[in-house]
Amino acid sequence: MDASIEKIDEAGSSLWQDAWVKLRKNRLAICGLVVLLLLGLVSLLTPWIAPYGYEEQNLILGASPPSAEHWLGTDIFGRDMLTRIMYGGRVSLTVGLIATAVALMIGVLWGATSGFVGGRVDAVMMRLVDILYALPFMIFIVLLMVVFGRNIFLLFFAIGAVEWLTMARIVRGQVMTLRKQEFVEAAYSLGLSQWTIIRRHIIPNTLGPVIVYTTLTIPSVMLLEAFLSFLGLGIQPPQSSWGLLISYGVETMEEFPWLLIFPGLTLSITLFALNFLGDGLRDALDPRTSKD
Amino acid sequence: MFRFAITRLLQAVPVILVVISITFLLVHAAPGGPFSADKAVPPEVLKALEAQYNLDQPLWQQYMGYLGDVVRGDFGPSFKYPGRSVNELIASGLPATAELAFYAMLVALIIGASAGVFAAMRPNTMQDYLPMSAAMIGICMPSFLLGPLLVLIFGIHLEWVPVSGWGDAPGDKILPAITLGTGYAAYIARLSRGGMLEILSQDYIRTARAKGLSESLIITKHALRGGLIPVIAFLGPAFAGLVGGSFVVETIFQIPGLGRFYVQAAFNRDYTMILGTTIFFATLIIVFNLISDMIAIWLNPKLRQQGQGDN
Amino acid sequence: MSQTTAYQNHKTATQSSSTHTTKTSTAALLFGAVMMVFLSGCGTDETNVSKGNETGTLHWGNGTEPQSLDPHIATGVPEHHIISSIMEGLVTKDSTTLEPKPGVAESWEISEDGRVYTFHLRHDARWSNGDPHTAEDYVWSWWRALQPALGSLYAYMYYAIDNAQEYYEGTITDFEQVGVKALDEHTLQVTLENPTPYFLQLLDHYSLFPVHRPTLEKFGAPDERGTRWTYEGNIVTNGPFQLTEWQINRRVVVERNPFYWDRDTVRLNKIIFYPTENAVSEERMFRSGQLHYTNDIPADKIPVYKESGDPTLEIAPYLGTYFYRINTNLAHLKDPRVRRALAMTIDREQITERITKAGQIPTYALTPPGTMGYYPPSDLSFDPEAARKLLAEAGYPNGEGFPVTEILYNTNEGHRKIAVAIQQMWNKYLNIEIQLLNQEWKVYLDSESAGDYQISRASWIGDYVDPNSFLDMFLCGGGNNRTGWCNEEFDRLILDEAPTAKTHAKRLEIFTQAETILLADLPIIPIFTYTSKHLVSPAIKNKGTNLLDQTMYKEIYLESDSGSNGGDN
Amino acid sequence: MALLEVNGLKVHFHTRDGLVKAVDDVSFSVDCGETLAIVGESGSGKSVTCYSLLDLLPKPPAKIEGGSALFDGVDLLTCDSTQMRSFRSNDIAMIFQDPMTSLNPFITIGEQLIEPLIYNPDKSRTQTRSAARLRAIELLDEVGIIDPEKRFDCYPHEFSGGMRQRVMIAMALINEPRLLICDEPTTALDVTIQAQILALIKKLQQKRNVAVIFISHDLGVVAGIADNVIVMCEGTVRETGDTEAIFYRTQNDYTKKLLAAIPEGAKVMPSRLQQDSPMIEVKNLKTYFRDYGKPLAGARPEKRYIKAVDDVSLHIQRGEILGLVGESGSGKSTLGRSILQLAPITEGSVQFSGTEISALSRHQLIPWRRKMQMIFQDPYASLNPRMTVYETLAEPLLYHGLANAKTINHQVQLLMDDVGLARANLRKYPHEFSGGQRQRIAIGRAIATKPELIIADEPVSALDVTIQAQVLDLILDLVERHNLTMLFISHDLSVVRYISDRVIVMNKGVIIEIGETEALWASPQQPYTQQLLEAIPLADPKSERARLASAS
Repeated sequence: MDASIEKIDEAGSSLWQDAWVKLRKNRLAICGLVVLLLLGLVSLLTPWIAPYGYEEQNLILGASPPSAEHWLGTDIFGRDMLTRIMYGGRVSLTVGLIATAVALMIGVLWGATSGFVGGRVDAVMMRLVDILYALPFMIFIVLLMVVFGRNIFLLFFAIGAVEWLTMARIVRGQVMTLRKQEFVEAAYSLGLSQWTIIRRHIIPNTLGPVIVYTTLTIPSVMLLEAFLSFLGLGIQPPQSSWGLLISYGVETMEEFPWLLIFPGLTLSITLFALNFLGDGLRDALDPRTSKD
Repeated sequence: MFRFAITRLLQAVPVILVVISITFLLVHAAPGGPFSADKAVPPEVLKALEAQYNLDQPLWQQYMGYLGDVVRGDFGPSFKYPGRSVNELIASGLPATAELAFYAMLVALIIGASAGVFAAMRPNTMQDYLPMSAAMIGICMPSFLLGPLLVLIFGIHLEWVPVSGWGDAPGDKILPAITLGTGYAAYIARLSRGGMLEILSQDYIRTARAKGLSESLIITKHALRGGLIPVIAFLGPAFAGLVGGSFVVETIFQIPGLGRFYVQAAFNRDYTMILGTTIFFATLIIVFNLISDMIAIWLNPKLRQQGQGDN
Repeated sequence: MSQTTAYQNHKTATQSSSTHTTKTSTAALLFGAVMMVFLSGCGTDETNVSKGNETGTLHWGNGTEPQSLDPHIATGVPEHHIISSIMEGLVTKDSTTLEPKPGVAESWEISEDGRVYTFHLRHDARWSNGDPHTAEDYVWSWWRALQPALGSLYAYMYYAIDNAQEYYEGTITDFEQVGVKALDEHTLQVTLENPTPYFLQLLDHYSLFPVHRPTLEKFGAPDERGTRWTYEGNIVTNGPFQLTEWQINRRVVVERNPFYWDRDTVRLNKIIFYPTENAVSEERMFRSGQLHYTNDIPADKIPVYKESGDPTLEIAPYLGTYFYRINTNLAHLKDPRVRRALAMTIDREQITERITKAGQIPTYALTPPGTMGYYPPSDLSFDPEAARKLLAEAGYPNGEGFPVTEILYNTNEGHRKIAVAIQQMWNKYLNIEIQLLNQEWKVYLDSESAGDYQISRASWIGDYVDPNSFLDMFLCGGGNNRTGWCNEEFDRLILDEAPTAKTHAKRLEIFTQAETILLADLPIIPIFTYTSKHLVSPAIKNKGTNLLDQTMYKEIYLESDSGSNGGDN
Repeated sequence: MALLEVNGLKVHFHTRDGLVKAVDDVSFSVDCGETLAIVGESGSGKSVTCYSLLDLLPKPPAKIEGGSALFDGVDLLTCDSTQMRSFRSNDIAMIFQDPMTSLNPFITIGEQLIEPLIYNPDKSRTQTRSAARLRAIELLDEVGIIDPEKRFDCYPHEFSGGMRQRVMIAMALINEPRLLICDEPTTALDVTIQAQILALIKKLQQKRNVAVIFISHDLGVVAGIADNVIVMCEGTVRETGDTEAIFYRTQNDYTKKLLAAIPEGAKVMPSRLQQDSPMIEVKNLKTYFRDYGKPLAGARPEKRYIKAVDDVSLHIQRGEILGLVGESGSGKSTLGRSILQLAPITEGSVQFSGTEISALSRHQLIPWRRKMQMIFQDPYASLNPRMTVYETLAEPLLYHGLANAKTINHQVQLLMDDVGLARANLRKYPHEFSGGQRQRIAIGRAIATKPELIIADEPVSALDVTIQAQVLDLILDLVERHNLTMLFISHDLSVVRYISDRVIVMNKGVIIEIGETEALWASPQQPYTQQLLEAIPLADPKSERARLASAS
């Protein structure tokens, strides 16, 4: 057959492009994304663009309201709040991202194996998840912090260990439904090995819900870090995070309100942006809507 | 159903054992002992003290001794409050924490569920966006920020509600309950909205409408039961979170609860107190999880008859 | 504000769905009703304070929850407040001048050599359950306090008594040899090791208070720590008030003791002690009328009260010094010139005005000035220029080569602010790198006592108003020394010369010499002397303020300013 | 004036991707005691028309642009909500397609039955609970539910599909409606149960002189039950008339195309059956599944098994198309999967041209897997949504080494030609194709490895009649060209008759009868087969009415 191989022109629009088109239409999600990119950029460039030195004190000035030199005012040590918030942002965002990554990794692996293998193994793995769900994790985190001191990496691990449970359940649910789908059965009938089936057919189809859930985990992780810092167990000076700044601000709420308002505002805006983006992604990646 | 409860409770025993062992090891690995004090303590007195609380025995012997006591329900003496047993301290702290958790859950359920159902009735309209954006604020607002704000507004400026204490002055339970409950009200609002929308898209709702039933009857009789199952399934883990959240609220509002005891105990290396509260919290959460699972199964007639949870 | 929006939209839910009775709207109405019930209970103008003034009930913010009410075990200030309201020693003090005043002992004589004290107890002295209060009670109580198993931290208060230290440390076992005898039912004779002019003050310290023997023996062995004898309903005491209620983490209530010998002059009927751990919450409780008196004031609120000239603000000097301990065993901190340079580059005015803001007084010596007329000599001053020269002489010109030094402090807001400020000052003036390490209370204590620190935050509150309470801390190998500093001349002055000094002036002169030696070596860097800071309701009368910030509850009475009960204010 | 007069009805959907004219100027009328059938393929707007009458469409996307629907003189499209609610509960009733999801699983069927009685909008007709209960039990008996007294308090999940549809009918008729709208009530049911339900509706209609609008895509069913018929396509009415006019004197060519697409009569292709040794030999095959559910009859819940395939023996000759017919739950799919070793076999042997393949390990099976492939039912689920058509077709070729990097493009394009799809959309994704096109891709994937045996599990059941015909012809052509052997599983007897040489009838995991297609159709031996054949509705009014008369 000498039929020349026609040039395959019409490129299809993959589900990802489809989702991007849908996401662009969702105004809230987009401005959420823009805000996040802005924050990410600012915290990356902080050491270079921060107006004042991180530790630079001005005791005579003390806590001053927003002024020309200090746009967001100064704290009781006369340190510039804008700089403190920027550095705090770096810590809070890194905690958010890394702890979520830890939760993501453990959760996806655990959920995928338990969902795919099924049967007795699945029952045992899921029973374990239910048991861990029941444990008073807050207590273990408090103990971990008290026992091993408060280094950042332990914080990542502790928070990540709390959050992976729900991720595991979501991934398991997703894998269970996919396993029954006919295209997986077709792959079996081709004789593909289990691992190739997981790699080529299962994982790509679970990415949607996993991404959505990740965007929703980051805010809850950041909240958890802020919570721990309030109890004096999270980030320790000289490092600071939004949670720590807020807990200092709360103490002098009446006399120096700006010490509370600005960090509180930044944290809330970030959380809003993440949640809006998460919701936008969920609608865009929801297979039901993309199937019509 | 009964068989299901028994199997779950039996499974809880090894869990609690694991909890005890992990906490025991963690606690004894912590630097600083219960008796280190700012005033110098002569060595022989220190030895006598530790002997009295048999801290001088090898670790495993202490562990066995402790397990023996726990089985008999005795959680041992508190180091920080000499003369007080841990049982007594828990008993004094428990009512406040349980009450706080209950009221917070009540606030969360009533506000959360009604907001969620209200939003699901007319999706993607103002009636949907308003409660959901309020829910979003609830999720983004940490309790240690919300609490002081409420105190400032309602406690000090408007003088409506006392600012702290628990049970002494009337109305002093409102602010703590709202502070702790708001975060969960927001989460429940999103869950119930999702649950309701899922149910409202089912065919049997269309059948009910075709039968000429009124909108509100469709919502309450047909949709609510199925719609709220995800909320009930969420109550179990939510309680575990509430217990955690109560630490902060108890410090802000000076509530004599178990949470404050726990944080103090951790700081003061009050070993028996830490172990006692941890075990208590774990049992409380396991029982609560069991209850919420059983309700979820009981609500679904198919599962109720199978008598087996399908998890 | 989130709560308000969620609440408002909830309100709209009730209005819009009220057209038809549905489960959701009935739930909303139910919630509305519950809220109304709660709210109706509030906004009462009958606050604790106004009610208290009528009924003679004092509402007292007491800091942390008391650990124990057993005078021989308790150590904290909160415990001291409660114990001093329900128990009384042989001798009490005047609420302002702290001069000894007759307590359970009606009168006493002191032998010429100042070593033998004979106390004559009141015949009408009673325990709160009516039992007679005899001299034998004191002999037994002090025996009990010195039992090693009890682990009393204040055992050293007894060391002034002959052979007390030997008995406590186990070198002698027969209590008879200890210098305390009950001559008869109402006379107690105490023989001291050396003449101790401040011994009468020691008797007002709760570690030397008597305990009711039958009650102790009823609930367990005398040297057993965890007995229940201090519970409400069990405890028997000899003070102006007696314990009637103790709910953990909620309140401790003491009421008038009908058997107290001086019951007619006691004007308060009841005192309620609240465990107000969080200073910020405590200040809010005071402002909303739930407390007559606060245990502390948040540092940032003090300027607000100062500017508004608020009468409730009470700041008074307090017998305590805030200082930094230096680990003299470390190579780079061994040289006194380095220590002096560090001491001279702390701008103490900045710290007391900008950070602590509670009228603390910058100090350059260990003992607070004016303690029983003693004024410590000090040539220290804030002089960065001289400090840099000293540091250069010590081998670190302009801070080069000076290893990174760590300041250790226990996790607390106040300490953190001071440490951060000093770190900045040393960095700016001496160009040396300082790191901060905060450890949690128990870990900090262990690190300090094990000498596992370079520079560590510390403070000392005098147990009695006498320079010895401060200076005896730095004897060689002293339990609370922990700096590794040792000076024979200093020990000789404190242990041999001072106790045997004939007159008070001679004693002060010896203390001056000792402190000069201490300040020459500077194992510690004094920073400021404490002030006691409280919010006090104007209704509290006759409280008085003193260096030890102690309160004589039996003298206090309440009069509401509105003069509703015709007080003669 | 007829009971219901609809004219000029327009309903448009304002979706995210633009305006969809679902119903575009539709007019019809129906009178008491008369049955109007609305026929059309999926997407023709037949359901939307009826739902808009009862205002059951979701308002934000859907909008009624124009037209009127006079019911007893009152325009349904403009009446207020209380009036509409009284119409819904008293005058117009509806029966829906899928009985499994149309009943609320959380409430007993009794409770759902009496709701229209006790919550009636106009107070005059509300009844007390006890009276309503009696009325409901009476109706349950009338629709053929055995001992309705006890079953009143059971939950929907305790009923089979057919029983639930009977409950739906009882629920619709409980308030003596004057118009009954049935939206494909029997499509989800098996053919025997479908016949019973259709007979029941007919009987109830005559007894109560009710007007019925019957929506369906199955012309056979319509021929039997309808007095008048309208044919719809893409939201417009292509033809209206009484049943005989539509079937015998069709004018519109779309209707002609519809009628021609119905598979009828014997298989036209000569059988290519080769008499040599059979390709597949199955001896006493058993596949059991553990049953966790509580048995209906309340037997003691000891270790119970569902006997999906119970001691089945058969053989498949090389080159033949063997039909496998049975109702849902008869185990036909499990049998197909067991042969392909996709389902775990409990007992018995499966031989592929002599070698026992049930004992082989996954690795040893690979060469055999190349020889046997499967086509699935649901076009939407059988293709990986995240893979392009090119990748789906290339995967088997590359995996089994039938093509290498150089030749792969060419071979994939040949496959596309084989299944009649344009080469241009090789790079497209499944969600960009119609149902029929996706099934062609699935077939392409199956024949990619040049298999000898193809097992097709209900390949065309999910497709519309016209597309169904094209796919069947494609399958027949491929079997011819690639000399394939096929096991064709379906519940649709006319499709099986059209395509297969021999037919196996299965019921409850057991083979009832095997035989040549035409011999079986002419004289079925087993009563079950007879019952099955008689229940098939014929797309010819006269013969269909004769059949219905003889069956009752």
